[in-house]
Amino acid sequence: MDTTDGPLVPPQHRRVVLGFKDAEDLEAPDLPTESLPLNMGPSHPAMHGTVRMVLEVEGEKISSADIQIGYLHRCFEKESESATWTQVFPYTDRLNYISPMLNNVGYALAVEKLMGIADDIPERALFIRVIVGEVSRIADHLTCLGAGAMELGAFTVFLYALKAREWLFELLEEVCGARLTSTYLRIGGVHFDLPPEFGPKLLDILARTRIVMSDIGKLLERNRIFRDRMDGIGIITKEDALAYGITGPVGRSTGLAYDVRKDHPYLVYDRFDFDVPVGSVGDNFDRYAVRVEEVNQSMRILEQALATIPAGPFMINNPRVALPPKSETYNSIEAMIAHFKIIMDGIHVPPGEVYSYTEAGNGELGFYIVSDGSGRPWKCRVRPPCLPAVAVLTKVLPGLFIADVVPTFGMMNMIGGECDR
Amino acid sequence: MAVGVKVVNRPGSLGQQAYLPAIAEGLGVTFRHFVKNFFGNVTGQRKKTDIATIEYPEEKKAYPERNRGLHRLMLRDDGQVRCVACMMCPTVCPAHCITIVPEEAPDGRIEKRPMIFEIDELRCVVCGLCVEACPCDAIRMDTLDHAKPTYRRGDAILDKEELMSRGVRSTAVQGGVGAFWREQVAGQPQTPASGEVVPAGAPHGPTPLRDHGHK
Amino acid sequence: MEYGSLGFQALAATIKIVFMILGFLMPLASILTWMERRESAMMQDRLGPNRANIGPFKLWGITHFMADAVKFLFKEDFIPPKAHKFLFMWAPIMAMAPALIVAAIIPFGAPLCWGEMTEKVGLGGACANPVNLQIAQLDVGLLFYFAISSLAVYGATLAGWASHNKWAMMGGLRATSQMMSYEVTMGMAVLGSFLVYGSLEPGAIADQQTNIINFGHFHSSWGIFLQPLGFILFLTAAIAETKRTPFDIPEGEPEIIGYFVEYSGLRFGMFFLGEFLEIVVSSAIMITIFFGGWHMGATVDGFLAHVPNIWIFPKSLLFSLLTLIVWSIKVFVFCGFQLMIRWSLPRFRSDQLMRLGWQRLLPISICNVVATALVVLAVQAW
Amino acid sequence: MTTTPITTTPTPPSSSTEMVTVTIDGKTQQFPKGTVLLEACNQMGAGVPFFCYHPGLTSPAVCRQCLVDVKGQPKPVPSCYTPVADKMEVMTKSPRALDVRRQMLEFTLVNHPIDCPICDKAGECLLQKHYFDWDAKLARNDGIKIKKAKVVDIGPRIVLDQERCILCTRCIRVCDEVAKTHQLEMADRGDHEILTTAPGHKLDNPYSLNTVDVCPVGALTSKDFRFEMRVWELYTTPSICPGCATGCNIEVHHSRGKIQRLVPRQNDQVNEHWMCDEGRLTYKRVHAERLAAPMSGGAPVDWDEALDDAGRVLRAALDAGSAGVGVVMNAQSTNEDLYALARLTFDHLGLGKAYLAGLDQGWSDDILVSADKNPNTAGAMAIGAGRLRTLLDLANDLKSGALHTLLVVGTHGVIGKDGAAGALPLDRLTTLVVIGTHRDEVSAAAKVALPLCEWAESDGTFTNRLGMVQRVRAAVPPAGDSLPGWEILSHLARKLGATMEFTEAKTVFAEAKQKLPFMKDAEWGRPLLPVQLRFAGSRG
Repeated sequence: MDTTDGPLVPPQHRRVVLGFKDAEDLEAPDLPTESLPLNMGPSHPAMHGTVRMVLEVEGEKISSADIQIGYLHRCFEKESESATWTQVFPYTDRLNYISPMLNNVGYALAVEKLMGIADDIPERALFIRVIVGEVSRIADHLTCLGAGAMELGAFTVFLYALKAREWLFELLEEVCGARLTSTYLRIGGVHFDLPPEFGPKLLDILARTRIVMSDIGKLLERNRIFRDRMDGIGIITKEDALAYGITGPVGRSTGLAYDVRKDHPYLVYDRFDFDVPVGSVGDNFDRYAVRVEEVNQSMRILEQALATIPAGPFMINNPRVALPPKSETYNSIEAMIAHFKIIMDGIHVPPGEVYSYTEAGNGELGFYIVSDGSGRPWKCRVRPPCLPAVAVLTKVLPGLFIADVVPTFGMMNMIGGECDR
Repeated sequence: MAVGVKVVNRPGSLGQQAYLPAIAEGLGVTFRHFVKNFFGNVTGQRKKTDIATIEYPEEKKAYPERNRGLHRLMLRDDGQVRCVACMMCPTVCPAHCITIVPEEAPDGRIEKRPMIFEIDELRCVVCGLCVEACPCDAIRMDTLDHAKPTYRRGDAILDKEELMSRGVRSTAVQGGVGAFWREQVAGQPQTPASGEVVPAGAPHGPTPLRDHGHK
Repeated sequence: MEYGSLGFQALAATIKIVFMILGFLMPLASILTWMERRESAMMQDRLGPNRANIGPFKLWGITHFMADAVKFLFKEDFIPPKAHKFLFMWAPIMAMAPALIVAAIIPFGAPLCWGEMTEKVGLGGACANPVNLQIAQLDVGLLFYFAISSLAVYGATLAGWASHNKWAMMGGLRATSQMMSYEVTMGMAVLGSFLVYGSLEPGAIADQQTNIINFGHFHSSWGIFLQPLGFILFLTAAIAETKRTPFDIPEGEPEIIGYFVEYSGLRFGMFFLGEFLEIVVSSAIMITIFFGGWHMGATVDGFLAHVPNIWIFPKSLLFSLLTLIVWSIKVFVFCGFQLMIRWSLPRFRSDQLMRLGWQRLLPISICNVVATALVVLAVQAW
Repeated sequence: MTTTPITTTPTPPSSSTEMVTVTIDGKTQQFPKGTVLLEACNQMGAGVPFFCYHPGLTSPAVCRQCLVDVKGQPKPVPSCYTPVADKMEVMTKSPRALDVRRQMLEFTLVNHPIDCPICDKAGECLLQKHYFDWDAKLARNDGIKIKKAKVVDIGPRIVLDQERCILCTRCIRVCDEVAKTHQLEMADRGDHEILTTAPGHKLDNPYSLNTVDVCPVGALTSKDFRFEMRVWELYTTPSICPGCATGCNIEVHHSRGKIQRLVPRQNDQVNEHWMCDEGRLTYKRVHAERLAAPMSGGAPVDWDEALDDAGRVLRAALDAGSAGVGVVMNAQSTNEDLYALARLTFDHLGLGKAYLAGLDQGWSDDILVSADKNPNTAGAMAIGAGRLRTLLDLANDLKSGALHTLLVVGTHGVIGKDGAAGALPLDRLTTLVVIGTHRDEVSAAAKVALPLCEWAESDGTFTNRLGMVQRVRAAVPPAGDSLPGWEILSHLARKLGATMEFTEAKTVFAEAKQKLPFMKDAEWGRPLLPVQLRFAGSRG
């Protein structure tokens, strides 16, 4: 490789694909170019979730990037401080609004850990949480893959992915009553049992989703145009991933085999056979491929979970946590009192603090919760999994083209609701 | 069980370098969909196609049974509102969209009832916590309908009469019936008493008993 | 009116222009705007727009383009305050006009046998007084096409520059470089065909392709078989010229939105329609060079030539109409094919596009020309 | 919160009393001899439940909810009735104690109606609290509950629900021991036992609403508060009752800027656990007929204009002759407002004519109610330091024409309840400037009327009849544009060429504390945010 490229392009961003040199090698290095400040977003087609990128470009090449988040700040953490522990669930739905179930799971586990009732949750509830969580994960990845492809012009892939996502959402609607804003989990279990015929329906949907995934693969995976846009673009090194705290598919694409489900198993993930996909290069294609493979692995988990889900209760048998059955509430003063106490004063969470973390669609979703024993969170801090991935863009983008912002940002899968909270 | 680590595949070949084979493969996929959908659509056999969208106003997807939709207020046997203005729902509502002003009912049997019961459907986040919190089976979201768009914001605030107009008589056995209610609950009819007018599509009977599956 | 007189030619040309623009190009381009959405919908498992109707006549929503037109007409025509007003208004016209102009050289049916309409059909133009169904029979032929269509770049460039918007500017620059680059390949791609057919005139090129494929007289086969590589190159370059996916770099909706980002209403509609006009025209050119124009092989042509005189329609006119229909169907199918490509592929990056154009397509097209030249030389020598 | 006695105070239990050593749940602690075991347990954090026990009342030990195991005793003992003894070993959470308490609770609940949705007590109900804390088991029976009378009107301010009553007799003891009248009784036996009024009586004593406070369930509810609000949604702010010179410590319960009720707050030196019914209704005036916007010449104007006008007319009056300018202070005002007014009147303007207004004298008893219906007469007198004259003097000065200009700060009682309009001939004045809370005759007659915060809307202190300086806290936002008195007076002082650099009530208080001997031991207290009752733990 020649040495004429300027200092703007760090070596790791240069690439050689089957002998063809990258464009920067072909450019005359000495031509003076006036740099142009360019505001990409917050209202821009590729900036899903409203983020603003202040780019300094020379021609089409980015020389510096400043990523400014906060355009979707909705005071989740502050809002939580004036809500009972149960009332926070609807707020968590709106963190990563593609996979609200996973947020529900993360929050519920955090509160249960703080209450020390994690071991009392019935098996069936744990399995249900795994199942709805993995369904949401597939939906999340489908959205990311589809949107990423759409932003590269492959609109058809987007609609195929969304079609499959819709099946999953409709299935979730049958479970919890809403496609997106699920509010399905409760502290101590889940709100409803799985509906009848859930298993066969899910298996049918998984089979159809596999066809969709194969169609998407045929449209993209070997397509030179797509590969050129993804291969070697936006490379994140393993060291950077560690330094920035990047987890999830983005972190795994760098070869970092960290998955909370594997390294710190929660719920019943230690009972399933599945692989954690990792990438080898850390570029956009690895992120794409890791997500595709995770969809497959989630399907494996789902099949195992459906096969082994036990019968039984789906809510904890603790009258100070679970609302009593409606028939009891209507007809006995004891249950009525319990019902009132849980709703007006909130579930009693003993004073203390806890950090609980789960694997959400974008990586490690952490909840740092402090309780002062008053019936509502004293502090409910979220570690948004996509924030580090967005942060690293400042380092990744310089040297790339404006057009590369789109797939790189798309594969980071920033979700404004989660990133800005 | 085993959790493995798998390095993802990066398919690459000479054919890929030449653009055309993969493009042809992709075109094949879209063409297959096109042919299937086109002929299915032309011959009117949409069921056999992959088409995922529907012609909305004429054709509607049925919401699942648990769908959380527009609110309604259930009625007593005498047609009065079942709500006793206990304020559980405004308390639990994370969006503060329910406004209730209670009043003393002239009928000493109920004592308390809502004078004003308003739900601002624009504020509502459709979380369903109000239904869960209702100790009287008074508020429900099982209309299998959604909040209608309005021209003015004020029109999205549903008042008591409107909420009651969607309601049906709840047959849930409730406090005050007293003796041996457990037997009554067990033998409760899941369909309304004959002759009762139930709007088409509206589910009836008591709220599904959330017994958590405990035996 | 006497055949061949100036008045006759003027009248014939006027009728042909009116037919071509109002009877064919505009309706087809308009319908393509609907078809693109419907076809992409079918590819994408959607229903697509099917609701536009005139009273009870719904016709799968085919009147959608009218709804579009009404919408464009009534939308606010916004001109950015700092835009260059004149160029801003001029650019959409510059984008649309070339496509209409180049349609002049396209032969769209068998010639009429003026004076012997009831006796002869214009198969191969073997008449005493043929009236070619081609607006202008120019000797420079396809060079006219290249000359005029390269003007279309001004539309995009001026739009980008006049909008006073960084994104539009980038779009304009991208459009300029892209269209300039691919014109070279485009010209090189058909050079082989010129060698094979020995003519630049589209009508003449089409008339030589009397057979779909004929191994006996291989040179009378469709151009696709004589110049397969040339066709692929031309198709690629033609799509690049129309600035559609995978070559929609100047637009690139999620990246820079494109040179028409500031346009709205009817002006945007002109860009929009211009794009579809370009599809129609480039399809027609491709049909003419590579798919025999209005010819459908000797068998079909011969069969069609047996039309009788029906009522007041002479057989020559009927035959021309039938060939016109054949040609229309071919154009339509090709348009559909281009739409299908657009909805299946992702988009290049600007530098990759340039590399493809200059480093891949141009060398290949030169090789194609050289190889064709050698073969033609060898055949002639033999 | 400060309670600084100047005069006599009840002697607190001195530390010299004999101590006994008690072991409760394994922890040993010393208590003064005679301490009730229940108090001792709960001081140790055992949280022993109780219904019938009330620290301000005698203990009949009827509810059996506070049973604890005492080593050496054959049966669990009611801790509310047992004094601590030396070397006592108490197990509040032994299986037997827990079990008997749970059984007693179950008995209590057997006939309790399923009334939480319509019961005003829900949210601060001891029955709810104890059941949820100590039992939380589902019902074991579904039999017929005994029916009793539901809405029984037993007095002008109280409604009784006999079904909800758990027969703890707290209310009977409140009447007997606090109000010193016997108006409530138990009747019948067994599960048909009910609470009822004594023959020939209504529950109409002036302390009757205390029965609602002490009722552990919703058997007795206040007609005034009935169905107005759910208690768990209320916010609470500690304050002082403005009803009379006693200065009962209260909690202001309010929601969405509106006061819903006043309840007593324990202060053993003033009101113990109680307050009178009359005092509870003083909140009504905060939301009635308020002067919401500054008025100048009878028309609402904005503050700047109103202050300009007020400054101009007062300046003109002062220039015309400051001997004819008078100031009316009010015993309803806080010490801070009075101090600021005194500074302006005496120090800056050097006026000689100051009068003290206030509500008329009323009835009194030797329990809590004082005849002086103003909360801050003592403070006003101390701040006035002998320079204040009476309303009678004011009337005479007006009639004699000695006054041509009057500045009234606080209009309560300026025109007495029975006073005819002619008693105070305000029409003799050329200039009347009023800083007042309500739309009344005085503010209507004013050239410039400036809206003043009511007691529940501003921070400050009241000095009660014992000389205790007690803190009043702003609970609800001011009505309309009204401002605290010290702030209005600061602005007005600036218009009149004087400077009073007061930025918040606390700075007024700090200066007054330095200048005024009676306030020297007073404390301002910590800033408090209102707490919603649902998150404040059940009041019970």
